[in-house]
Amino acid sequence: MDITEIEQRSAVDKIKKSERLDGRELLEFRNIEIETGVAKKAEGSAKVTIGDTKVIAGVKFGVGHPFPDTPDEGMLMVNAEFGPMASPDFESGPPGKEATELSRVVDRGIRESESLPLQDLCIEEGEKVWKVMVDIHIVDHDGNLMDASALAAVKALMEAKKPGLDGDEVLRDEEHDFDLKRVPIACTVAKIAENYLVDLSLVEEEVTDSMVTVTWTKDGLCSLQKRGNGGFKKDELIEIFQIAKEKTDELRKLIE
Amino acid sequence: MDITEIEQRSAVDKIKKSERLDGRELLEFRNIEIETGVAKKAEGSAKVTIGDTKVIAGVKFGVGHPFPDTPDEGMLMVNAEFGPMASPDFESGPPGKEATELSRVVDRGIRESESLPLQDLCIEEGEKVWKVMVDIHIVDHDGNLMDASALAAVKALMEAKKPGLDGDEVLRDEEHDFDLKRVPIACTVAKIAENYLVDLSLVEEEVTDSMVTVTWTKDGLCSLQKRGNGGFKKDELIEIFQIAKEKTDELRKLIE
Amino acid sequence: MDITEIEQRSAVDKIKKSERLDGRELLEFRNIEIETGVAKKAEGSAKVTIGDTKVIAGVKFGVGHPFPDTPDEGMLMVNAEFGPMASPDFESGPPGKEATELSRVVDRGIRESESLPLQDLCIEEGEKVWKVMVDIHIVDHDGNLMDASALAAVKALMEAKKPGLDGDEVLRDEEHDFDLKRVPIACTVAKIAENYLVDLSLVEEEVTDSMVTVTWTKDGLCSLQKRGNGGFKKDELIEIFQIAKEKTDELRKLIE
Amino acid sequence: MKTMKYDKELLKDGKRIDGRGIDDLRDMEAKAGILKRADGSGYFRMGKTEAIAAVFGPRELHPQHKQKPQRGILQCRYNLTPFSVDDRKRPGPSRRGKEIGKVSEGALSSSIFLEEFPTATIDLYMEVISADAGTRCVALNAGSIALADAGVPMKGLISACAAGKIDDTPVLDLKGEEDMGGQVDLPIAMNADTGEITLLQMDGMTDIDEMDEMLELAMKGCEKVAEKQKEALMETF
Amino acid sequence: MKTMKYDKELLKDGKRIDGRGIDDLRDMEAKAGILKRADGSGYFRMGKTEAIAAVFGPRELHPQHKQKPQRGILQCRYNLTPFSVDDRKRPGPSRRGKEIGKVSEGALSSSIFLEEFPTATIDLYMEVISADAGTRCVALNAGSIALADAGVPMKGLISACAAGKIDDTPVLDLKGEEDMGGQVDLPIAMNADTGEITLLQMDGMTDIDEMDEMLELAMKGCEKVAEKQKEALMETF
Amino acid sequence: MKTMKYDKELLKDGKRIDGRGIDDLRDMEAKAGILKRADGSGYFRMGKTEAIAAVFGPRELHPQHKQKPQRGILQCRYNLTPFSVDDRKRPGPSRRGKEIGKVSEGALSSSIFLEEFPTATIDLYMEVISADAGTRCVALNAGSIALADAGVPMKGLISACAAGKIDDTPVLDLKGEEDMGGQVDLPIAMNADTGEITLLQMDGMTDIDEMDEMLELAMKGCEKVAEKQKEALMETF
Repeated sequence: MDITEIEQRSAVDKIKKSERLDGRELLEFRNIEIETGVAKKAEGSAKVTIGDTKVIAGVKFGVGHPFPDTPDEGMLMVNAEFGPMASPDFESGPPGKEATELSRVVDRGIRESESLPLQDLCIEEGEKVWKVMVDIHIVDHDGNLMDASALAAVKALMEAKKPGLDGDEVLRDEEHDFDLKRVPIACTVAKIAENYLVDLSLVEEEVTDSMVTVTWTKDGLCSLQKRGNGGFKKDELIEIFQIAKEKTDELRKLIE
Repeated sequence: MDITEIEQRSAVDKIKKSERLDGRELLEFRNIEIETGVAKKAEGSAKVTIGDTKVIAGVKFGVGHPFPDTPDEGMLMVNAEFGPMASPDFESGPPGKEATELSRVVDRGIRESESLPLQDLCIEEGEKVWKVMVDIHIVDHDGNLMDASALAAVKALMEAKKPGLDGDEVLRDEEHDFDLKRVPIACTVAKIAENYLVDLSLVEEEVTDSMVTVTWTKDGLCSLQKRGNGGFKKDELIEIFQIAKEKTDELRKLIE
Repeated sequence: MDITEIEQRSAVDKIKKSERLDGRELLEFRNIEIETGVAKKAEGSAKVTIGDTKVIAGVKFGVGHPFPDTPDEGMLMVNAEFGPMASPDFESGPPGKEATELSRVVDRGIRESESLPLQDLCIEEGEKVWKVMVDIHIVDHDGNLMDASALAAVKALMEAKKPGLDGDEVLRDEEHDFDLKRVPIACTVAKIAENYLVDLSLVEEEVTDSMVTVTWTKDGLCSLQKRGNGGFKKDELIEIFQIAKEKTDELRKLIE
Repeated sequence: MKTMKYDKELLKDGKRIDGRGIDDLRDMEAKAGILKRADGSGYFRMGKTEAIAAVFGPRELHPQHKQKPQRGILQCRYNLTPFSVDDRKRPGPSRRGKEIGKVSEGALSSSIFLEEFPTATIDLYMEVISADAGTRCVALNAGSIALADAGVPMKGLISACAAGKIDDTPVLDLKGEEDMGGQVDLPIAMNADTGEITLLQMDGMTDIDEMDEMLELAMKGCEKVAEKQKEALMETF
Repeated sequence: MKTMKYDKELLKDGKRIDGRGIDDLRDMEAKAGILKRADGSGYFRMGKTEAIAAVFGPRELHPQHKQKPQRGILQCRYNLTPFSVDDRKRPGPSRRGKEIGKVSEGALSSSIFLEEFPTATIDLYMEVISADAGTRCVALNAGSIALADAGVPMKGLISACAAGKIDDTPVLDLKGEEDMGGQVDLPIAMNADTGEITLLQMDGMTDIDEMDEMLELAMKGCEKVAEKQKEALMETF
Repeated sequence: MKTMKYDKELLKDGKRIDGRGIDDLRDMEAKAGILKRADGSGYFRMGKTEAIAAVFGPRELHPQHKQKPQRGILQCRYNLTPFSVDDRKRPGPSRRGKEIGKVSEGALSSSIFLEEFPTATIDLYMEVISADAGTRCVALNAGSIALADAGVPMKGLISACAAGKIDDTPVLDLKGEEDMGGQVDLPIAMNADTGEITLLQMDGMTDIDEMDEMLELAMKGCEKVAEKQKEALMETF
């Protein structure tokens, strides 16, 4: 199914009238479903559906050496695959620029907000720490992969239980508490035809070059990423941060 | 040299009359030559020639960490390269689907029959074990690479001597006994025009989509792999297992 | 900018008359500039400009395990990247045949002359040694990358200071002496139209298939590499070695 | 089939560790049409093993020199998601995955009227979300649903399941612990309408009579799988 | 932004560890036209961070199926040389480098009249020679000079610099130790003529008021960078 | 040439560890036409070092943009089989292999009438089965036989062998232990009919007079190799 120019024009025409093709308000998300425990071998997992976009995130624990400069901290790794299943435009192979950007933005949202209790993940200082590996698997791509992925990743982490450990052997039937300190939520705000909007569908993403992904915790703004080829004035950015604050507060209620 | 459609048709026409292009019986192998000690640096090696198909297998020993779930067992690794030398259709690069399937079928024939005395290859439980690395190098491809490779691999293992060890240093001028417990032999049986046949030449392989590689030891059937896009009824499969049993008994005499 | 056939013909016509397009003598280098300390994070670095050809070499120290057969010696690694910046003909990606040959010829010039005091780089025999990593980065390619790279690499090594070490931590603000025992210098001599010449420009390189890179130290000849598809008679080679000896003596004065 | 030592009985009084009898399948779940962007999609779960599959095509095959003038081709990708197994799997194709992709093509191609799509490709992507033995069968079952959901003209559904041997006894549909401690693993795929077996792999020591018995078991399993697949497809109409 | 513990004060009496005030940039150096083979080239240094950039094109884009009929594209490669960092960096693209390449395309594309080059590519290669914080900004500054030096028709120069927060205070242009011990890193790129911000990334905990303050600082920094870039370009005429 | 310490004399009373004199080659074996599928093939053994080679072509060169309108090209692949060395070599191209591929192209191209095959490629694949010093020379000798066996029009056979220096004495054709403990390694390839040297590499410390002496030795070696190659080619007619 190809997104035609006609669809693109209709989308822009609607937005000019502060309307959207699917009848939503400009600052309204599509229907959101969040399901947990979807990957039975993962220590935590979540499937997030936003409209027709579907993303699964799974958390696995492993054991590794700490980084030399943080000998008493566990490690976080976030990876995203844009598998060929999710879109006729995706190809098999190592992550491209899009998938790399997505995983790094999700990673920073979690890392910079200090959500993950990295010190609790130390097993033996300088020798052995837990590695928390979050894999994001895009299943169906109908726009706004970024917000869906960030939501799935943090929900999977919230659900995760830390396994036990016997020497070097990971005991996956044990479940130890593992609580996030904060809940970072991403909201991408775009500007099209002088209007701000959130949760862009695929066709809406095709017609904008100006988006900012804003990640908020309850305690503050923790990460920003302007995306696409456009630009913003400072005042526009401030307005975008404010919009994202409100929307992430709404999204937070869905997972807390 | 390209295999033309004319050749393919002649091959099928012959088989319909229970004959073959090169005058063989349907269940007859081409001439087989087995030469050992061909790779002077390998701990064991064998060159198998079946008709114009030529395959060299070499065994190297190395030292490594055991797998956590089998701390007292050595390791087996089988790898096959379809190097560009063997056929104008082969390209340089990492193993494709064909080479991967071949190496995995040969691997399983050896592994599942428990031919390799893995426990004898433990040096220090949980710490250090011998790795037995079998590399199969296709030299000339005129059909039936699978049976030729399985034969070369097992013969190379039968010839192999285990080196000595001083600390971490492998002493390759020492030769210690290393005996296989069983001798798995593969035979690929195909069905073309309602006839079963073995040891397909390249042109015969081009005209069938229905083959089963059957691996027998004296003590039983140890591995199966249906290959190609066709299918078989259960009774056909039973007949194929029986044919393979007889042919592998013949082949076994050549190498024991 | 493409090197046209006309330019190539003019170059050959000139050389036939023992002249060169840029007015140089046949055995004369273009203007050479050598700048050190150009990469502030490197333990030693040098930028070499020969005509319009520009090459940067940087030296980094790291800590690693020694090779089993040389437990009391540090390790040398030379790597070259023909980044896409230096020429419209270079592409991103792993080093091709040209870059691989260049790095290996530079490596051998340093290694075979025993210029690097590898024994001084042992930290703990059999356990821990310094790795000296020389990276050559081609910035602008106007011919004779080989001689420029060899010069930049050896100059960067001459400038390098060995860092300190505290346990496994490298102390990069400490500077310990690290002196080369010899100074290997490469000179590539080509034969075009019965004339020998050195320091070929890009267009001159396009019209010859017969070059030898000769590496001399004060104490003798340490490395040779015939390059390109042509050939030489023995007497020609002897003459080439002699020419290279004289030119490398000149080049050595620039860096010692 | 790993050669693991198993220290508990897998079979006791004809019952298996999860209470199943010798010829019982695990509980199954099947869905069709679960994705929007794909031309067809399917989901299959067998116990704790589950997979989703998506079909794209028939579409143009690149690079062109791989195109076949007389018929289309089916290309299968089988992949374990990193979180589908105990120790995180590194993304990217494994040797095992490559082989399963190939035997999946062998299992499914003969059931598709490929001659109707000269030069084209049908691409089937199978992703295992959770792996507790039988992944290739579960993936194939999802894949076959996806092909039908995409409206690809087919001679019949392909249904897959494994038989095996535990404690010297042939049984149907091994789950995780049974697979680890088992003696034989025999995954097959079958066109349940014709009884034609299109995937057959076997690891472990056995003989012809036992094979006959295990094949019988597996074929009956495939028939039950086929019913479940058809139910799922009916629901989408 | 790494979460490093820092054990020394980064700010004392309004002065930073290198003596700079809160809104001072490090010393800068800029050059244009430094390479022969490239169609345009630039150099930029900010303190101990330095980068060179080369532009090739507009030229034909391969493979053809990536060509856009209506406009050209800008492709950016950002690379750290192996010796530009403390521990040697392995050659080849890193995840971080890929992301910076992408945001660089986002930062520069809107300033180029790409519609003048349908189907073509402009390739910008940025190499960091020495990395002491602010590498993406310094690379972009060199890159923007290179584009102008290549004669690519542009709507304006893009200039980049970072603000940040150290010891709870917004400051301009973090250097290495400040970056390691800092609380917020906010690199931006801006068209200094229009005030349009075309690159914006931020890591660390902050709020909207502080963002406003840091953006102000960074925008003023970009204006100073723009002057330096223009000086360098003037010198080549 | 590795800088190994050697603790035994390599030369005693003019005799080497295997009894050879200073200018003796190891025993040689050569064959032509050993493979069916290749257009030409060859085998060469020198002591315990042996290689096989296969030629395909002239055939169309892909990708097209690498084609040269005026002449064909020769592409050489040099590969050590994993079991050809003491510690198993991981499959796939090594840096060393890439370089030897390149110098092999340099050694052989000038002996082929490449201008007869505009736009085409001749592909030469050389596989070392057993490596005991001198692998590039042995591979080239097999490769040259394969080219002739394929009927590629040539100006002459290329023959290769190495000279070296052990215990301060120039000698011909180093074997394994001599190579490890030696002071200089000088592999060359030569057109034995014209005396033109088309491959020349040297590692180790030497001077011009010694080079002269070693080149003389190696050239005589090449002449003997050439005889062996020609015998093998005669046998196939």
